[in-house]
Amino acid sequence: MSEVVAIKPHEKYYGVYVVELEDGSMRLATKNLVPGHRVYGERLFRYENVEYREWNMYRSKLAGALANGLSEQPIRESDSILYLGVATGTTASHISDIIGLKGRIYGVEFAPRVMREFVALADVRKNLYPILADARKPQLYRHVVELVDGVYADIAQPEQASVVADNADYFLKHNGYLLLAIKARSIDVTKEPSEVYRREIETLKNRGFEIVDVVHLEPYDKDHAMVYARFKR
Amino acid sequence: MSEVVAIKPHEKYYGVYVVELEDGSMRLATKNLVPGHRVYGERLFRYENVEYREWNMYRSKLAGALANGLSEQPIRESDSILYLGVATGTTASHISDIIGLKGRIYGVEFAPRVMREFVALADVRKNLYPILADARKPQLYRHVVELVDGVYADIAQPEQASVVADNADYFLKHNGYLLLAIKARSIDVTKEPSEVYRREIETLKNRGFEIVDVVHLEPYDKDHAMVYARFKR
Amino acid sequence: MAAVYFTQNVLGAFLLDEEGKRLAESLAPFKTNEIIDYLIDLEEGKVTQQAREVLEKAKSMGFNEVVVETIEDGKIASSLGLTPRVDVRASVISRFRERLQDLAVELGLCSSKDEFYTKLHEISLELSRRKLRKEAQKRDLLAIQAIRAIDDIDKTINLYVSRLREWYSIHFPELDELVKDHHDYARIVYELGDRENISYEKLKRLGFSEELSTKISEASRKSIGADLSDFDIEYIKTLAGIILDLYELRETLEGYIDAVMKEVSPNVTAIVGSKLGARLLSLAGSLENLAKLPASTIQVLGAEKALFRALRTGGKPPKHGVIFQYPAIHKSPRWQRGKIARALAAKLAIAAKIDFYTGRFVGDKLVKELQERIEEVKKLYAKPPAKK
Amino acid sequence: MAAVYFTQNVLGAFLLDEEGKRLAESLAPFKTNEIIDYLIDLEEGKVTQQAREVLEKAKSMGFNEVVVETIEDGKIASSLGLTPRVDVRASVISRFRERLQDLAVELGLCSSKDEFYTKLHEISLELSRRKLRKEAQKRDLLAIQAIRAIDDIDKTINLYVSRLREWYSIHFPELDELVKDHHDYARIVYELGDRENISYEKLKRLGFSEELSTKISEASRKSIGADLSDFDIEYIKTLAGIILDLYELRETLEGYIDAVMKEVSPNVTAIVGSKLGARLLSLAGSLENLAKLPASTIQVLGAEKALFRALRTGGKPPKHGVIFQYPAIHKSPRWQRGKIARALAAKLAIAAKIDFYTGRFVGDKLVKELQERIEEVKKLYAKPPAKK
Repeated sequence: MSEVVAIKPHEKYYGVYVVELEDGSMRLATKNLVPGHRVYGERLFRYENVEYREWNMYRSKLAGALANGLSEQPIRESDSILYLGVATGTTASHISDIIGLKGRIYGVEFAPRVMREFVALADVRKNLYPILADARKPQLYRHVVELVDGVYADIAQPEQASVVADNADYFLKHNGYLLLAIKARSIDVTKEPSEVYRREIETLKNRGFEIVDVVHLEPYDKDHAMVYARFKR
Repeated sequence: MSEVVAIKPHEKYYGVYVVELEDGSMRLATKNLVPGHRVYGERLFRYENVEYREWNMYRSKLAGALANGLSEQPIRESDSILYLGVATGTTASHISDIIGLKGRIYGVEFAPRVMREFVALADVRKNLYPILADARKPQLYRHVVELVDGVYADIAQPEQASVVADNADYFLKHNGYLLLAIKARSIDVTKEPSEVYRREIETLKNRGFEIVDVVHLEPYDKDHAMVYARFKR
Repeated sequence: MAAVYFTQNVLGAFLLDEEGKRLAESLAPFKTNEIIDYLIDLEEGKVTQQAREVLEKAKSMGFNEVVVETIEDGKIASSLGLTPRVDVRASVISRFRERLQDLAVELGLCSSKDEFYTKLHEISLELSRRKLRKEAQKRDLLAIQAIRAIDDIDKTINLYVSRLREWYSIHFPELDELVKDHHDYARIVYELGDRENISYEKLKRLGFSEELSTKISEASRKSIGADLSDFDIEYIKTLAGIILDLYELRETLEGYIDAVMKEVSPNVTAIVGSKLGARLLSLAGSLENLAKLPASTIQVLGAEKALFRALRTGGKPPKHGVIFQYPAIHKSPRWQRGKIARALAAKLAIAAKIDFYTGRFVGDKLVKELQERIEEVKKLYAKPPAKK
Repeated sequence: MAAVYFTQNVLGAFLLDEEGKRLAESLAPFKTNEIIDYLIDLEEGKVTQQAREVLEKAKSMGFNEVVVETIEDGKIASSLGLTPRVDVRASVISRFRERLQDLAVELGLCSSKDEFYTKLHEISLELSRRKLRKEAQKRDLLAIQAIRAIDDIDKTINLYVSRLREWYSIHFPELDELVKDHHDYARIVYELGDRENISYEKLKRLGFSEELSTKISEASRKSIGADLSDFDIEYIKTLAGIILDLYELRETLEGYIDAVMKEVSPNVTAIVGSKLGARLLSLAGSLENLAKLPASTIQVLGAEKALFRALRTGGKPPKHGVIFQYPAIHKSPRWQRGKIARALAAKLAIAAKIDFYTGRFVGDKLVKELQERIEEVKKLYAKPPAKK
């Protein structure tokens, strides 16, 4: 394994670090909130007494979106976030690193087989709040979720824009941000990705979102794009 | 670990392959003569039913020289080579891959602690011939070495050019090639590397070598340069 | 008449005016064991006592119509004779939600916002586990296999470390005496290898004390062991490496047992921790078996040999089996142990039954009661009994 | 008078004219055991019989002066009454060196160039090992530790695989019966994990037979085992992973034992292989101990229990200890075994002594003699002895 040459804050993205390796390659990373613990087998780097976790672009769509030049990384320290489709927490763990112990991620996941792993992760990372529920029915978890600064969604369902908007109506602050990974082909296999994006983005606009940026995730992920938007109540 | 995208013969260097990984990075490699066996913990790649071994530029000076654009890679299939200072056989194993089972490497090494490992390697790679001896005394192993196509030398000693020339007198064919890793600072710490190179190269010229190319090995190795020469008897 | 808003959340049921001022409220029981039941009722759309109180109040205040966020809340309102109006984006309610953490402090449910979030975190974990429990298939058996794997690892680590000590002693015999801890020994061999590579600085960097680092590095310089090739050392290091892997696997499995036990048997785990809890399951064979055992049997689980011997010979039966590992037992004076063991076994019997039949979390309460009984034993039997 | 050239190499000593034509030659003994001694003599500058013969011939042919490549050869020439002229770059000799492999065939030492190189490879290995042997410190003890580590691993792999089988059977109980081989079982769990992930194609890709792949994939579809979370499966896979690591370590150590034994005890290794050789060292405690044991004791090494029982009870002593693992013993009919064991033990006693005292390689010879004796036994005692 190549050694670390240097680790610096990313010039453009808040809370993200760039690891320079001896072999000349660069990696994205976040500061590890729980030093010594890996979440999904990612590499750990120590530099000047701080531990960082590699943020793998092939495993996390948000990292892929940043690598592809998303206009901004909107998540800040202490933010509260509603994460729809949190799965085992790969991406959530990096957001957890960024928001720190004063922030919160409400992680919604419907599949028990997957949720189990996220519960174990949340037992260690105190800023993760697991919610075993269906993201299409926000009314069923409205009792435990606060009003949040941002929504992150990665749900492979038809009408994902509507699902996200329904959640935003309940939980997202005015001017709050949305990061939405659209799995284009799972919505309608007969149409070209570009059309699908357009339709979903149309829905978002109709429901109060202002689109800030959209980036495709190739080559890290062939079927997805990341939408970054702001919510106007 | 990133997956292999493609493996192709190097456009410039004989017997060398370029591995393209999913994360966009490139690696040098050679075809593994003994599939399934690692020599120094290097990565193995399978592609189209052939196994390749990563040729690490930080571990092998020859790989470093190629990565830095040496004018030619002179080693050919079936060549016989005298390797002075073969150590545990990291570089020799890749040359062994290139020359194949019809070639031979006479590996000279003086340190028993190191030679032991090379003997174990030679037990598996049938084209490696271990010689536990002092490279400064070629007369002591002249009985077992044939006339060779090339000499590879990586001996950290003063007067390395003379040592190499003494060996060439006994064993190197007319027009045979020399690859010499000069560890500049180990020869004379008080002088600038460039001067040391010049003096050693002068010795080589006086002893019948025509210099073809010299490349520095930075950043892979900070103290060495690789000299490529041809011998005229 | 002005509109009035009805909403429910983790803190309770609330009636708000158009300014967001609270007109009426009925608080939820803000303790882990009870609030989970409350939240499950909410999720299932049941009419909680809290909702009933607040909506009755609304009626008594003369309101006929209430604004709600969801159809579910609407149904509750109409079942109590009010006319609901559903407004998903009701800004009064979303502004109220924004102040949840402040409100928790204001209402005296928590002493600070941080405490509120810590509590909410705990609640979200336990609520998820409760729901997962329904999906769990034979997870008690998984915990049992994992704890047995840990026992297997413990056995073999000893075997491997003895081999490593014998092997590496050819090279550096003095280390065997100097480093008694098996894990430390394996780390030194794996990280440093050749004796010549051992130095005070490197040992310090590995976290050893100044004294030990000095002793080891001095011993390495004066060692009477054989010089070995790097080649030979490499293989000794490989063995040391797999020993370290086994230590790591052991730790990983402990974390796993913790996760499984908190889900499958939260009350037993609350009382004795996940590892001892898993051992009890392992001895009983399953959670179902443990739930069906009387306290007296739980008390001696793992001491079967001693028990059978006592039955055969008519001698004294054992006072405790594996629960001896519970600190309050083995750290107490001998004459208190039997009594504490009986109290612990009694609580464990209750805990196992609740875990198996209902899955509700009442661990806080059980632990508190057990602590009280232990303190009582320590007070009542502070002195050893007079010899007969 | 024209110049005449004298040179020595792995093939022997040669006298050449200016054209490179051979005027005289005396060949080296081209067998591994003897040529090593010859090459060591050359390296040490000793006057070999071959050099003497060729140089005497030169004198008898009337030459007073010979051209040589090295000062060392010059000394030899002058010690035999000739006047040497040293020319390091003598092209006659370097052209002669170029043809070494052809010459080996020409002289009938080898049947082909390939055979020459194979032989030279063998020689270079053995020569290096012989020199390394002098540097070896307690390497016999290292081989002993490595073989004991293999035994430790074998013991624990069984323990771990039993645990793995029990654990994974919660999920896929049918696999336990279908895959009896421990390594295969661990590979399936590690590579495929969840039963739903098991398919005919994937099993085939892992190298299983069509029949077994069909059986396993069908069983996985109909399994009565519990559905488990990926989370749970992950931990079972971790245990399977460490089992595979142990298998790999075992293989690595076998390679290591091979390398060490070939250096430390080449003759014993030539006869019984490196693993059984290491076991003999392990039982004796060291190469020195083994070298000092009489053949009769070597014959029953590892059967101490049976031997002591025989001594105590006056019963029959055992015919063989660990050397029973030697194929020619356990594959032979019962009545031949004692005789083969005695012959083998006798050769091992000699081999161990040579390994310890001289380190010369005479393995080829010992193996040949042993084979002959075994064939003799098989011929002489082809039929079982008549019952008394």
